[in-house]
Amino acid sequence: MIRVQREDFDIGAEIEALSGGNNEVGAVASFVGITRADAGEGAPITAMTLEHYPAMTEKQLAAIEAEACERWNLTASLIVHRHGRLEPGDRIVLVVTAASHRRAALDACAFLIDWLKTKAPFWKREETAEGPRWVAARAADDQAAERWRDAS
Amino acid sequence: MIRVQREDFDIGAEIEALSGGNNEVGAVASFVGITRADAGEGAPITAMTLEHYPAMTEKQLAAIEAEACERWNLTASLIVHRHGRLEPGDRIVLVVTAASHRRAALDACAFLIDWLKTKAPFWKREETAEGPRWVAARAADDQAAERWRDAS
Amino acid sequence: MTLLYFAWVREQIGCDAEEIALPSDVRTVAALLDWLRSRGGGYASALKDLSVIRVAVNQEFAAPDHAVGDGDEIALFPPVTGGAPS
Amino acid sequence: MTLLYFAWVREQIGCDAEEIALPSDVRTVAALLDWLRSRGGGYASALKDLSVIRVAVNQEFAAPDHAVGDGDEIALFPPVTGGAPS
Repeated sequence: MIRVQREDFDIGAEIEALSGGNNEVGAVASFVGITRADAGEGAPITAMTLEHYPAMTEKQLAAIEAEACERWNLTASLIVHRHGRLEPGDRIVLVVTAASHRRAALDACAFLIDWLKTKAPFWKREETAEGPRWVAARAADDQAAERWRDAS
Repeated sequence: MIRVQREDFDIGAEIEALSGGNNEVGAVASFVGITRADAGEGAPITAMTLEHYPAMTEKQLAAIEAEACERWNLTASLIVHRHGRLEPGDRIVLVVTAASHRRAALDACAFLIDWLKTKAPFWKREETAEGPRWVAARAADDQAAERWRDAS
Repeated sequence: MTLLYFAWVREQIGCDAEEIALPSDVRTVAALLDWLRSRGGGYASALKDLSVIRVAVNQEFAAPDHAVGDGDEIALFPPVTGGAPS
Repeated sequence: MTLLYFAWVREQIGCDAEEIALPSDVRTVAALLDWLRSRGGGYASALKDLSVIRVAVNQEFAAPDHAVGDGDEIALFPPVTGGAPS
């Protein structure tokens, strides 16, 4: 299941909704990304705006999630990604993966986060005391996503 | 922080308590282990009792957590482990790790779960239609924990 | 053809979407970028370094030799920076 | 010395804890296990295969040659099966 939304999310409720009542689920891994004041390269950020391309985001997130579900035989999975203006401490993204066994849940969760970081069509505009700036893509992130290709 | 308790836990509240208000936290990974009816080798289990050695459990969990916090430079971490009688669908264990970056949070969370699985002094007694049985330790679990030694 | 612009490409071009009638000799992504650049102004400045421009045709990433046609939705944007924290 | 038993070791021996006065020639974990086994009954059956017995001295895992003394808390139990799911 994927959702791209402006609103915040409730981690406990999302995990419960995904895993509750399914007796095959033995392991639920989750990841929450949070806006950091020192996320940038220079001056501390006071806010960040995530812009996206809705039609492409939905398509790509659905494809990523389907790939993870098949590869790790997940019982259920969820990606919630926020867009719009976020301040330090605000949640950005939630990934939840449920499986029978812990290794599948943990690996699929790490895979999805690496993928979201590099492949999802989001762009970050940071606000700082020195003015706003668009964040440039980083080569290290592409490498983190690529290692999943090597491992397959 | 570690807690060994009979009571269930609230995942969302635990994550919020651990990561809220700390602007260094950019990544929170968590893992929830859940009792499965088909967890055993034979007949489906109707319930499972986790026995432990409280003094040793506390000592070992504290040592494991301290090792993870140092190795991955975690901002905060939490292990909640239940003991007593659990039925299929009941939560068993929660691990939460918070860090500036996603890789540290994800790796530390996976490390702690592998470690808990093999090294914490818990014993499982399963109840099935064929009667109760004590679960035997599995070599595969020792290997999963050992890979963290190789990687260090 | 619908053109969509995102992030600083949108800011430099000065709009987020426009409908254009494609000249008949513009049949690939590369030719489209050249043609847009020839319009000057914000187009020329946004597209002066194509190494930082990514193109999607109908919501899929497309290479320079990818075909483009009148019914397509074409998006121009910088390399994505994702949402997950580093 | 305090002896603690867990899981099926506890069930077979028939109690979860006992205080014992250690014979003066029992100075290691291995000697303690031999001595307990010599008491017969539940001790002999619980301890007949030492490959599935683990020992902790004062809450730390201890090898067969580890020293034991009167003030120690010694726990006997099967290999741990953990709580996290497989």
